Amino acid sequence: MPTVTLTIDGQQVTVPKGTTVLEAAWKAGSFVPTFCHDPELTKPGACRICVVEIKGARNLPASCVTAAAEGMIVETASPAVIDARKTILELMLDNHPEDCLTCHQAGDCKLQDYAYFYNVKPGAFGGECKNYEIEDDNLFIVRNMNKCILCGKCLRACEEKQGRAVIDFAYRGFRTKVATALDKPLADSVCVSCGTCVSVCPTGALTEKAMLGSARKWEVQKVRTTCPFCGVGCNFDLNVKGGKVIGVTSNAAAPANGRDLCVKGRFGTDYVHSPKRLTKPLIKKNGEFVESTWDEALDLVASKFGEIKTKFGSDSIAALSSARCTNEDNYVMQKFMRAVIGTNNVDHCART
Amino acid sequence: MAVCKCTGEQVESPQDVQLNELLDHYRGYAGGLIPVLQGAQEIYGYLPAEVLETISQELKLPFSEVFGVVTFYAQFHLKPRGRNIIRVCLGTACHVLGGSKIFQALKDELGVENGGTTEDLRFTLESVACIGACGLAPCIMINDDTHGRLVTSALKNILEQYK
Amino acid sequence: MSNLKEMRSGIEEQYKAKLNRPRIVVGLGTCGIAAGGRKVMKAIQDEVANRKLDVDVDFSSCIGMCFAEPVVEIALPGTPSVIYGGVYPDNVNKLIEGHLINKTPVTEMAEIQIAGEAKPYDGIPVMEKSGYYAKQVRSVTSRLGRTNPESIGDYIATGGYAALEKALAMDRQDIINEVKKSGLRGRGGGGFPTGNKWQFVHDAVGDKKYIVCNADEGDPGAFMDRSVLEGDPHAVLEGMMIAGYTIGANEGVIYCRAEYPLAIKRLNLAIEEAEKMGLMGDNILGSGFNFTVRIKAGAGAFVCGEETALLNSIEGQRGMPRVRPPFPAHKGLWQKPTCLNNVETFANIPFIIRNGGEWYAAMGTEKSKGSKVFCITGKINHTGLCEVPMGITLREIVEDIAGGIKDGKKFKAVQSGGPSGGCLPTEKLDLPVDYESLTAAGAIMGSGGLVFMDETTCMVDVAKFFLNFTQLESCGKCTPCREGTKRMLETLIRITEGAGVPEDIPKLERLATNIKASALCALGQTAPNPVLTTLKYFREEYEAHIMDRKCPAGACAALLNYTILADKCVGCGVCVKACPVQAISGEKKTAHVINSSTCIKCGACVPKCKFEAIVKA
Amino acid sequence: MTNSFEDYLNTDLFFVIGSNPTEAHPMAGAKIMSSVMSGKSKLIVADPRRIELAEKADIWLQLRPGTDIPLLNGLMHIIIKEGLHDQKFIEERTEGFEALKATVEKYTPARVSEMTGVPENLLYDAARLYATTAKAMLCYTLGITEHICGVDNVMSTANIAMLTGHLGKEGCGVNPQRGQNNVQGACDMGALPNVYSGYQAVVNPDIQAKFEKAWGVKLDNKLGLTIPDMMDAAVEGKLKAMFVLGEDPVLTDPDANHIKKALTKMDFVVAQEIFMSETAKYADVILPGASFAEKDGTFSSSERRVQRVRKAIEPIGDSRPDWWIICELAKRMGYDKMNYESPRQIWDEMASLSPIFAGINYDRIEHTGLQWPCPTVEHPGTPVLHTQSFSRGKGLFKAIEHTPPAEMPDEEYPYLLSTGRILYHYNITTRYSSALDAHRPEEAAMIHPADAATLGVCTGEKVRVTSRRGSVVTKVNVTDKVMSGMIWMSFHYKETPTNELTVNAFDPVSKTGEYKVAAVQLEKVV
Repeated sequence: MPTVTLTIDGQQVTVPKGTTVLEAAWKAGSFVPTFCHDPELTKPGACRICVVEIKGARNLPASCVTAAAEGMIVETASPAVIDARKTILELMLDNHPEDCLTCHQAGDCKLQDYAYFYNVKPGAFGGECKNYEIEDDNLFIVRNMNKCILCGKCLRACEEKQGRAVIDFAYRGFRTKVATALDKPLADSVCVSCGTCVSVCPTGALTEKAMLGSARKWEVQKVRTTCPFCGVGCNFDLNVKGGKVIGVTSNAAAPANGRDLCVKGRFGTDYVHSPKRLTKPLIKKNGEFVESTWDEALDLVASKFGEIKTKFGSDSIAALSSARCTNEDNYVMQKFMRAVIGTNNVDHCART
Repeated sequence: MAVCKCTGEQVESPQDVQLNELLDHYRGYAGGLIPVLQGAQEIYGYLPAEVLETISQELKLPFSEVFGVVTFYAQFHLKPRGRNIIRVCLGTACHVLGGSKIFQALKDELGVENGGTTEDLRFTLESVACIGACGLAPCIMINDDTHGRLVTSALKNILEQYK
Repeated sequence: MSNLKEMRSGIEEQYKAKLNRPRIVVGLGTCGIAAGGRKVMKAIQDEVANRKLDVDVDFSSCIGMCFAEPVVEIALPGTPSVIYGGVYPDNVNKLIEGHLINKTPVTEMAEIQIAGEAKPYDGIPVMEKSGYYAKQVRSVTSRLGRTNPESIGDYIATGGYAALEKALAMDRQDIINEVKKSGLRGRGGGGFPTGNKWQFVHDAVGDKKYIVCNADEGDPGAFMDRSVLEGDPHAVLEGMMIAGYTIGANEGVIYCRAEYPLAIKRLNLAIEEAEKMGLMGDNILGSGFNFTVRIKAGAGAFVCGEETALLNSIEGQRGMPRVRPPFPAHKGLWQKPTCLNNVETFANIPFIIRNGGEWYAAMGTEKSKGSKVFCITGKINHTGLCEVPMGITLREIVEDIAGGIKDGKKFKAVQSGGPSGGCLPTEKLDLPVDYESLTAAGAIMGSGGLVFMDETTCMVDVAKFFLNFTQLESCGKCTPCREGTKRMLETLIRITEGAGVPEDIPKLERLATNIKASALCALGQTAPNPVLTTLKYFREEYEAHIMDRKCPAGACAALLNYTILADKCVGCGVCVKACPVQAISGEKKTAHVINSSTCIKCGACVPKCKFEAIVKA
Repeated sequence: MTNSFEDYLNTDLFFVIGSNPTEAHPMAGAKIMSSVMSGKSKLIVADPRRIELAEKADIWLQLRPGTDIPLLNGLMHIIIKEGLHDQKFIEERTEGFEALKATVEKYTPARVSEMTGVPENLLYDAARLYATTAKAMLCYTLGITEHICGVDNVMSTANIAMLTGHLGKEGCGVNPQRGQNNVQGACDMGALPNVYSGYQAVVNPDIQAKFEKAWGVKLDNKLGLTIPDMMDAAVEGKLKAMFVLGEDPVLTDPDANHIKKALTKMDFVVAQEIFMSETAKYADVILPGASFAEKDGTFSSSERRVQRVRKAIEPIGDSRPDWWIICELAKRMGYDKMNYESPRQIWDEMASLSPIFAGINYDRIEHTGLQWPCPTVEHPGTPVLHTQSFSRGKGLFKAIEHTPPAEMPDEEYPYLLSTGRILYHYNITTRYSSALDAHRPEEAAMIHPADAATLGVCTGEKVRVTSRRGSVVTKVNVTDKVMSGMIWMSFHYKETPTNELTVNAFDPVSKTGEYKVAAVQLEKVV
């Protein structure tokens, strides 16, 4: 593969041809912030936070959309670059609510992180600030467009990953807004609540409704697992706090789905904590289920199976194994039927 | 579950026929959205939501994208425009002399908000920063006529002049 | 090929015959029509019919003298054509009576005469020596106001489509070389060498290529392209076809702003006529080359003048600029190599091909060759369209062509290049008008709008006007432009309203610098120019607004104070009635006073006072 | 699936038949949607309903339910007639072509159009597009399998893919998306009456010997009963006891009343469940299992990818992981070779006995999982099947004739009922998710406006749906997404137990129920 060699912050770095300056800078270990850039989505070069200084260039190009070229000399933290980035952050903060204290995204917010890193404070210019109503009238996603910095990742993900384009930029200039058709709430749009937009949002503009107020970002323990709905085999992270599953977040390393999920995977795992869960063995006595101990229940089943096997033969017993249980559960079930009961009467609803 | 589709046959208006002809011309034509929107606006006088939805379906473009394009360009209107455009001056002079009262009275009289158009398409009501007739404050412009030194009781007679 | 030659001789005969008849030609460009040209035309036709005169009534487009509209030309065979200004239905009779019946030009209404070989009339300036035209050249504008733009015959008879004919017989690279030799640079404002651009598109690999003509002229105060489209539409088409042949495209798109209905109408007509004559469509002039042009009407977005936003708009999307590179020459319309030039650039091509690159390069300066069309507006005596050789000084334009500042006031500044340009002060009047000089001074050539300002213009207010424009027209894609222009505008509004603070100036400068450095497209990168140049050349005006709460030009209402001069006031009380907020008080027949805290500075009282007793300061 | 989900990004054409992935397999659907939207791929959809993909499709073949074989035969007829078949692939990789040719010869476009209701021109368009696109992927789901001719339907999809050489290549293949999260795994693990784990036949003496040795017991070598056979045997009194693990046949199996009868008839029923399912209500003992979040293990997805399930929280209440419960029973029944300490141990034993899984272990699948077959620990897994040869060597064309559904609408039961899943629900558990259930709390059967007008119902009003087997009441959603004469219902709601209506008829080979076609009457309920 052809390569190019360039100098980034005084350090030579060789990258494959076609690599962006941003990727090369990261490879060289330089810090370059990004908002609108996403490795899996098209590159609009819009937020401009990743500008760098390139010797000979008229302006400060956005590194995410500039191809690394042979002999290029790049500064990622020159005074001009830092000042431009600070200005961009100041402009963003001046059109953004100052409620980091209670914002769900705090601790996992790029705007917050960069403002901290560059020591930028709100109020540099003041002036008009957007003032949209917070949209929380659907069951899955809360949209606070006042926190939106218009990076457009949500709408690109919606179109490029989910193939839906439920949202797009609407209006223009300072009034630009990410909106559904006719600027209706998500609930009145063709949105199917997959939440992919939430997974790519760099600020608190889009949040999972169920998780709001449940935990600070740093309190959450993430456990990667495989989705229990349908046969695609999506992976995601169960978010756990205090021994409770509080929700699901994407895990970019998931092989079949990346960060994309559907409404069930992202918002449906709360069934685990349903109050209707069965929590005790039950034995039907006189037509009513009565709670029992494990020993009592297991012994009863073991003896009943034993009796029937003795009386009517192994083939008088059958098992329905489960297409929803793990491989290990299924293996032990068929082994149990074959080795313990002594029959091949084991099946599952393989056909639905 | 939105509208029940089981009652009543939709009657196709002459405008819908025209829209269909327009769409026939541009179906499968790359980049046809803006000319279609321009044509549709000529047909309907503005771009009704249902028309936008039809256009999005027929051109196989996401509805959100169609809406994004419509709201980007100044030429397109999502609401019908009246035959007469009333511009209420809310400049400093008019403001001090009760321009907002006049504005409110007009809103009440016409039953529309700022930027709104009456159902009979007779009037569109808009506010403007200043029409430069401060000496006549509070004042409004209807089409090219300026009406000054207004009191709310006079509005009805003035509106009468415009059909 | 023989086809056009045969056609041409017939067409030329007809044209000659037309010139050999008495005729009255009405200027019907948009400006002429707005000034009442159509009514004048009707009046002339009526008059001609009533008197049963043997005279042709024709129309043309804008000759450039907007200040004189409506303009009418009267020509009798063998005598000079006289161009009259300020012709209205009520003085049509006088012209016909004088010039047509009595064969005596109406000197007091005449602006110029075009003598040709005839003996000039006395008392009327000959065009080439007139104040307005003496320093002009008429190349790309040569047909404007002189031929009927809706007649392909007029076009062909005046050398039209000869360049296409010539080009179709040329090697493609030779055409590019000729354009390179001419030194022609993009007339839309960017100033990129046209020949180089054509070379890129020619060399780019693509199964399909496109020609796109940018006719989305949106700068306030600029109407060069409109004038060319309305006055010489075939020249633009011919230029596009030559470009298409050269780079290997068969399809052209003209993106024209919807606010130019007349231009669109005349273009459509031109396309229709050209197709009818086999000058467009399949197998043009038997060469095997095919080319079609379609017109795409804009939908009201200034940013679509930016080339990549324009391409998105043609594709039916929001007109938001794309990141460059890739440049349109490599990935343009539908991601195919695209040759995108503006109207004036394409219109220059037929002249260059016909006369040769060297002919064109003989005009202008070393780096900026040829001529440029400007729209001169503002507080000058002669507003209008002019074509000048590159390198002319601003002073020559304002003093000679524009006839100086109106009402004998003093020149203060000229804004070049529209919202993307800058304001240049008196010290810069001797600057030669070329790409490099203007850029070095902080302005830009832009598309060619020059707005002249006098001493009553407030430069902070001018900056605010332009920022308001760019802010409203920002597409909203990139942060610096979307958010930054808004904050600049808010700051400027504060300053003009008397609420500025000293830190506003360094803040504005820093913001402007960073927007310029980091915005995505040219619109954003140049949006701060009006602020930066006014800060550079008129900083004291900003300071006066902020420190002294004064507008030196007397333009910012909030900073004005109206006072009644006691010695002039007779106490008539008229002003009291004029005041909408009862800020004026005083006993009858004694000097009145204005309560400055109540006064809203609307100025309603000033014209009412017959004694000039009310002054603002 | 012969190919992988990742491979969806490589194809130039999706031919989706009998599958509604944007609802039933949303992430597979999303890949198709985004590929089509970006212009990368074209799309052919064959479905009686105007499903979301049909609206995005280049060609939508609105076939009548149960006419998949005529449709596919018709397409093959055109492909062969126009010489668009892949002669080289047929010669090198397949056998039985002549028989196929002879059969599809009879399925002329005119006849197929008559049988399926698909206009002839669309048949031509679809046949040509599928045959001439180099990377063309066929996807199907339960719309193909849930018919009495399900196996024949599946064979037909294989026929058309082999005919055009669209197998064993990147961006091609025949790709059934599996209905449930671990239906692939349950099969893989031998939860079937005919095979041990890794599809090793119980009738094969060598295999039997291997497992007898490993498990230390004598094993039976005759085939066991499939679910429909079990239910029949139970009703007949031959089957006395049943152990039901995490399944709800009363709600999800066809002809629910028959299932209920079977469960009632048996002496002893054990249900191991996390919720009180409709089936559990019939149990004598209920053992509370742990949910997926409370246990370790693995799932195998449709693309044969074995992936980790990880314990995130402790089992709720006194519930226990299912494997633990079953092993505990084994112990109490005197079997001592199921004393596992962890699922990892179970996997390792299974892998050691199953060649196609031999190379997969927990360490290897820590990050991305592995796709079987994976015979050794060095093997990278198998994203695309049949690249060199088919399981049986040469691919066998099977000439197939049309089999009409078991029950078709008639004068008495004039409407056709078809069933499936909706986006917001998955079999049963989602009803216990507060947001999902609040979003779609009840059945909304789809009926066509013309039928709605006949019945006098509007969206949100109710109808009684009655078949020869049962009767339920449901709200309706009036929409032209279904064809006239058809009603479409999901099976997620115990309040509207759709499967009381479905037909008790099965594919003779796979024993899959015909969920997709039943005859019903409709009447408005006030």
